[in-house]
Amino acid sequence: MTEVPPGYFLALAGLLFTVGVVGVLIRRNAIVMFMFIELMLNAVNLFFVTFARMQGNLEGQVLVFFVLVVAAAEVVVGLALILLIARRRASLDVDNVRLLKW
Amino acid sequence: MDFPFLDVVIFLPLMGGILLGLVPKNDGLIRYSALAITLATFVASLGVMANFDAGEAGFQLGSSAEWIPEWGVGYLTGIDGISLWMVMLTTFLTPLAVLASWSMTERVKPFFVFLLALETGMLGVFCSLDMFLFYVFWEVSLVPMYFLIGIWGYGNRVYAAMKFFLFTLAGSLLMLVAILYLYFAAGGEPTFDYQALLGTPLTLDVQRLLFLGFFASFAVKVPLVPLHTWLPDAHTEAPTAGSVMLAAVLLKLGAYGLVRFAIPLFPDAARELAPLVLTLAIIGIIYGALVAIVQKDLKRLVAYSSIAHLGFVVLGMFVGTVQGMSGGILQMVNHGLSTGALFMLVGLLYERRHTRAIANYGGLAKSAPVLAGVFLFIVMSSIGLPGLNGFVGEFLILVGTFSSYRWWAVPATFGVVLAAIYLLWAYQRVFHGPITHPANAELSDMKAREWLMLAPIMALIVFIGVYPKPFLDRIEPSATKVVTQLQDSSALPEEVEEAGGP
Amino acid sequence: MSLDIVVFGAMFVVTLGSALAMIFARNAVHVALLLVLSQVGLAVAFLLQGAFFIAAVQIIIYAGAIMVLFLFVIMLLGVDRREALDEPLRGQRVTALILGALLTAQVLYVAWLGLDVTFAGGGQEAIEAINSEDGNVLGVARVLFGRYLLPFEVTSVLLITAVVGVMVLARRIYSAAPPPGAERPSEEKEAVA
Amino acid sequence: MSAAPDGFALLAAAVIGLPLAGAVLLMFLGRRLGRISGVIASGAIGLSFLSGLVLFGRLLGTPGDERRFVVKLFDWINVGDFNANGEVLIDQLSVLMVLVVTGVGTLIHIYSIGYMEGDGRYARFFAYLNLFCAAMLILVLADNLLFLFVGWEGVGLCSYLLIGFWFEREAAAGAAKKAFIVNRIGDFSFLLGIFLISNEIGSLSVSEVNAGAAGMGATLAATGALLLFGGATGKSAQIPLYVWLPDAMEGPTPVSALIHAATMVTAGVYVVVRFSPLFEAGGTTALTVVAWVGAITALWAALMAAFEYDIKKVLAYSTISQLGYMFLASGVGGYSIGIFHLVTHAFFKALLFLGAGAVMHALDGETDMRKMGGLRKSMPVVGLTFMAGWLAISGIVPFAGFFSKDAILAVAWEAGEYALWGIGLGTALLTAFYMSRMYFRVFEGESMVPRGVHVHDAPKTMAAALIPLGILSVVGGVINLPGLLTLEHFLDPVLGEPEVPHGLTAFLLAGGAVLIAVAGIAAAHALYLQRDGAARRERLIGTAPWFVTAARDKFYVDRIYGRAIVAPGKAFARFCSDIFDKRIVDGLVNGIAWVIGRSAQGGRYAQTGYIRNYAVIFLLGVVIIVSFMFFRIGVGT
Repeated sequence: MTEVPPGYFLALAGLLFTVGVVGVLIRRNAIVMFMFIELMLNAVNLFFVTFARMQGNLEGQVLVFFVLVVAAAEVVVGLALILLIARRRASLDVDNVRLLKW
Repeated sequence: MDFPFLDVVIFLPLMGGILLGLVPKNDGLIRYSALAITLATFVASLGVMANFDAGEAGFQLGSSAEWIPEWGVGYLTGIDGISLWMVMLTTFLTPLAVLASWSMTERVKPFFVFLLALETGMLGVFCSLDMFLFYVFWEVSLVPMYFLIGIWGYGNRVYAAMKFFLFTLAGSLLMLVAILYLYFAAGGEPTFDYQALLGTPLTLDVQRLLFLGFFASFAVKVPLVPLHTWLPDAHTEAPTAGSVMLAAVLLKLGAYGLVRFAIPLFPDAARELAPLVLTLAIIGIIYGALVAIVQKDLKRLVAYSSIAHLGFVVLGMFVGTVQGMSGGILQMVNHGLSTGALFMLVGLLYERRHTRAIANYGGLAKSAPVLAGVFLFIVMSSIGLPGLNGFVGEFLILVGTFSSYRWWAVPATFGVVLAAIYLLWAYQRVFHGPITHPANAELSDMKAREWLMLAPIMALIVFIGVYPKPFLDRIEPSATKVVTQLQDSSALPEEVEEAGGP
Repeated sequence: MSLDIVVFGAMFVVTLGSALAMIFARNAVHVALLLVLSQVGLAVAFLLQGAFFIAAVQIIIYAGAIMVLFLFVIMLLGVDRREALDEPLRGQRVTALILGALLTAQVLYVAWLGLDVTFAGGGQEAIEAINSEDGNVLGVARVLFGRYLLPFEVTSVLLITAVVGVMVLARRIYSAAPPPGAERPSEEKEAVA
Repeated sequence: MSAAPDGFALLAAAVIGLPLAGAVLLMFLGRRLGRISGVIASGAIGLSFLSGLVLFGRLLGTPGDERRFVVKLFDWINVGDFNANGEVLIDQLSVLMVLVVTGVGTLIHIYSIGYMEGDGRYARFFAYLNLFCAAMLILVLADNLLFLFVGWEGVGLCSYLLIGFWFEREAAAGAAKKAFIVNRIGDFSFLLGIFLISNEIGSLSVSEVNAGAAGMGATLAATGALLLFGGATGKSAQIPLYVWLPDAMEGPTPVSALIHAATMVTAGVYVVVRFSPLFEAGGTTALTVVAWVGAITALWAALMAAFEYDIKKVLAYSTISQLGYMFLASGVGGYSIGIFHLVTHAFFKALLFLGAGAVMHALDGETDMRKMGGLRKSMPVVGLTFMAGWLAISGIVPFAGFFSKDAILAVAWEAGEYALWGIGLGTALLTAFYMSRMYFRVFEGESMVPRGVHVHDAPKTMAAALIPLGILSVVGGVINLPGLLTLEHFLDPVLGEPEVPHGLTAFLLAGGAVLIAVAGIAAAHALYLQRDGAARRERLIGTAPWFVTAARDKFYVDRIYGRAIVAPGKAFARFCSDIFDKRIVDGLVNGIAWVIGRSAQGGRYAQTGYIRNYAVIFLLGVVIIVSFMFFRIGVGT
């Protein structure tokens, strides 16, 4: 195992997370936004694994497993929704979907 | 007494309402069933009256059961001389309200179900001896009324229903806070039992706040000026039965609450704030009457007259004399009868002419002399003609007021003059004069069903006016009890002097 | 400078670089591929920290299954779709960047605080012990099917629900007539085509 | 007070109950009974009169000082220490009033059988009349002030119903309402008086009030007395509340005769007399006010009567004026004199009204005196009886009015109230004048009746009422003829002995009064019967045209009330209804709703619908929370 202190991994995870956030905010394509969300989830996974290493047990890794399952379910449903929206709107631009507007 | 008459009376309408929901969609059958249920309730309430011990000032005929023991919430009921008449009034008028909505054709079943639910709600308020139970019934009675106005009302019904609901709800939330404060302040075993909470020691400051909390809720319901504007709208837009129940019973919930809860629970605050309440009551008397004078809508006029009458009731309750209190309670019954009957009569006119505007009438005494006579009879009762019921109540209130708050009695008495002005002027415009509108010439006179619903009221009006003794005998012990709570026996004389001064 | 640090540095650059490149990639397919790259980098990070099972799963499920699903959808909706470059929402990009920078600063600050934190409990040694004794997979399994058995079973409910939900959603597409509320049926056909 | 002998309770109940039963019967079955209802009603009140007579006879059979019995009919209101029961007081005064009410009432009932014939609401009219009599009898018999108030308001109600009997006419309906409301204003004062008395004395029984009045203290007693008198000014149409009575002439004429001349309007006098110890306990204040209000009203109304053309309105003003006399008498201590005048007035004023009714009946409802004249020949019975009434009210010896009016002036003189005496004398002159003016215009001179009107004399039922009343107007004075029959002394146990002048003074005063009356008649003769009367009238009016205009417009009192009280009241009410309720209270409520609504509107703009906007805000929240944690938990620890 590595000698690199966990802090560096945490920094990486944080940076990945913020990249995900910024991506979601900037990009307009629904699928792409979704991918950035995946990126954020991955960043969180890295946090978990790093914490597991710091704590000295495997529970963090087990949590990653759960995140994976949830992510899989979410992706399936989310993509189905995107598909439906795209068919109705003929566009993947989330700015076109604004039924919540005033 | 073994048979729980009181609990039967409270829940019979609700049970009946639920059963009514199962009745097939046959309007006639539904009407007769509703009538039968309400009549059965009335008969059961006669059982309550027969078993009532007139000499007893405390609560009787009640029952108690646990409900939510963790919080000290119980199902506690019971009546005294005050609530007895409120219960009787409710059970007496509901069958008549059913009769008044006989010609209703639109969504008949839910209408009567709501009406029955309303009856249970109101009876529950009058009989509850547990603050929690009371609050539940208090709010429950709001909902059916809301729908009665909102669904079966006239033109502007949704606005009126919303206004009614929001005003009363806003008031009752303050009361809820006060109830909860009282609950936590009482200490000891947690309980909502009214009688256990009665002696809760509270500082004057706290009492004042809690009193105002209760008062806010009741003042909206009564209503006292300036919290009254929901009433004309609600009355005007409500269907006849709704108006009748609203005027006859629902408004009494407020006045009843004052005398049952606000005064006994916080006697010191009630005593201290009495001049304020009296002033509001008198403003109500004068204001309601004045505004009634210029109304162009017959129903609105009657609605404003309610404000004036209820002002008398509140006045009597807070002057701290037995006469005032007894008169106030009797006047609640009287107002229920006479204003209820007035709304029925306005409803009859509306059924015939489909208008409430006074200007559309005129000369009806020619085409419908009997109707005119009955109307005048009720008007006289409402004006307070001696020999009819209104006078007994009003007189007792005023004489009670005079002996403790001399100068307050003067404007209040003037309200009697104003009552004559608005009612007689309206009567003149509707029934007297030449017939200006051809539709008025063919107006039909009273029918059998209409007699059936007005004759009992008229009989009772005369009976109370001539022989109020059975009523007063039962009211007096309980009224005396409340009055002694209101009076600080040692401090009272000086205070009266002070109040009677300038 | 040990090998460790070299591997870590390479991993760091690849992961973060590909993530950053995602933001600027115009084509959705490129974004997806960059994400795969980034996830592979993450798998390396997992390996470095002794999470062998998770690293494998990361590759197989994430970079494999899920990303393939993404690509499927992208293909289905048309690969050549280009995202417009302009930003219709006023101030959106600026605000996003400022807030992103702030969040980055905060994260880095926290990370900086944690850089020299040492763990007295010897977490790393414990993980190594487990991995060398029973193997990582067995260790994870012990925890998963021991203490986390119930959540594990519950996830199956989640998955079933997701499957049923997607089936319901997907079924609509093939319903004979478009629902009366459908806004633009003509475009719908076009999109399917 | 001794225990009532057997049968008194039954008799008292019969006196009140018979007309009440008649009223209820006719109210419900009237339409089916049809024409016979008039007979039933007359029978009910006639039997009541007979019961009254029996009661009177039995009362005479008891010693003079013990003629005072209280009979309890039923329990009414008893709460705490407040008690008011349905108790009647039978003494000389109340029995006398019973006889007047039932006697005159019976005659007027009989008259109405003919007068109301053919009216669509024939039965209902008699129901109201009977009800009125019942209420009036309660009023005069009640021992309890509150029970008295039942009668007091009851007669007011019947007055309302009967004035508005021909409600199709806007004027009648308005007059009825006006009468009731103006009376209610008086009742306001009356009620306050009841409260005060009940509070101070602790009882409302006549005897206890009168006994306890002295203990109240002069100020309170005077206040109580004046409050009661305030009610009396309403019921008895005195200044300032007299305005309803002239309008009340819209009612059928028998009603005017019964209610607005003979009985109801005298209720105020009755109350003042009944509670005379209370008035006296208030020092001179209360009585002085009563006397002066009465005197001024007498003169004021007489002035208006002199310029009125409507035959019934002249009589109405005359009634107001004569009631003023009664108050004048009571105010100077001549209570029994006031009652004496009440009785004689009941005779001759009822007669005059019924006569006027007969004239109107003959002339198809015409009331304008300018369209009458010379009717004596075509209506001999009416003309003759009317003449009796005219001479009686004018105060010509030996007609009934002479005795009572002379007694009033004498008692005022004896009390040393020369100013009041002077006003009374002036009023007597005016009275003689306007009554003669009326008589001459209607029955003498040239006929102004339009052609085609078939003038006929009174039918039998009407004559049956006119003739007895005519006789009573002629000889009614004998009931108080010194030495022969003395009403005064009959009433003395109740009211005390009035101080009247004796000997030469009395003779001179009486002579003066007669002279004045003759002078009034002569003036009227000169102005209305002689050939150049019209020219003289012109000249007379020319001297003070503004005064005539004012008098013909009722001295603008109705207008002033309208402008000063009714209009501002209505304006204020409109303000309350339209401005305060709708704008201020509802405005406040709606305003709160509006503010909430508006801020919600503002908030709506934040909802762009763009997911990414929400996400930015989400991120902002995250940044803030993290910053907050740095700040809160502390950094670097």
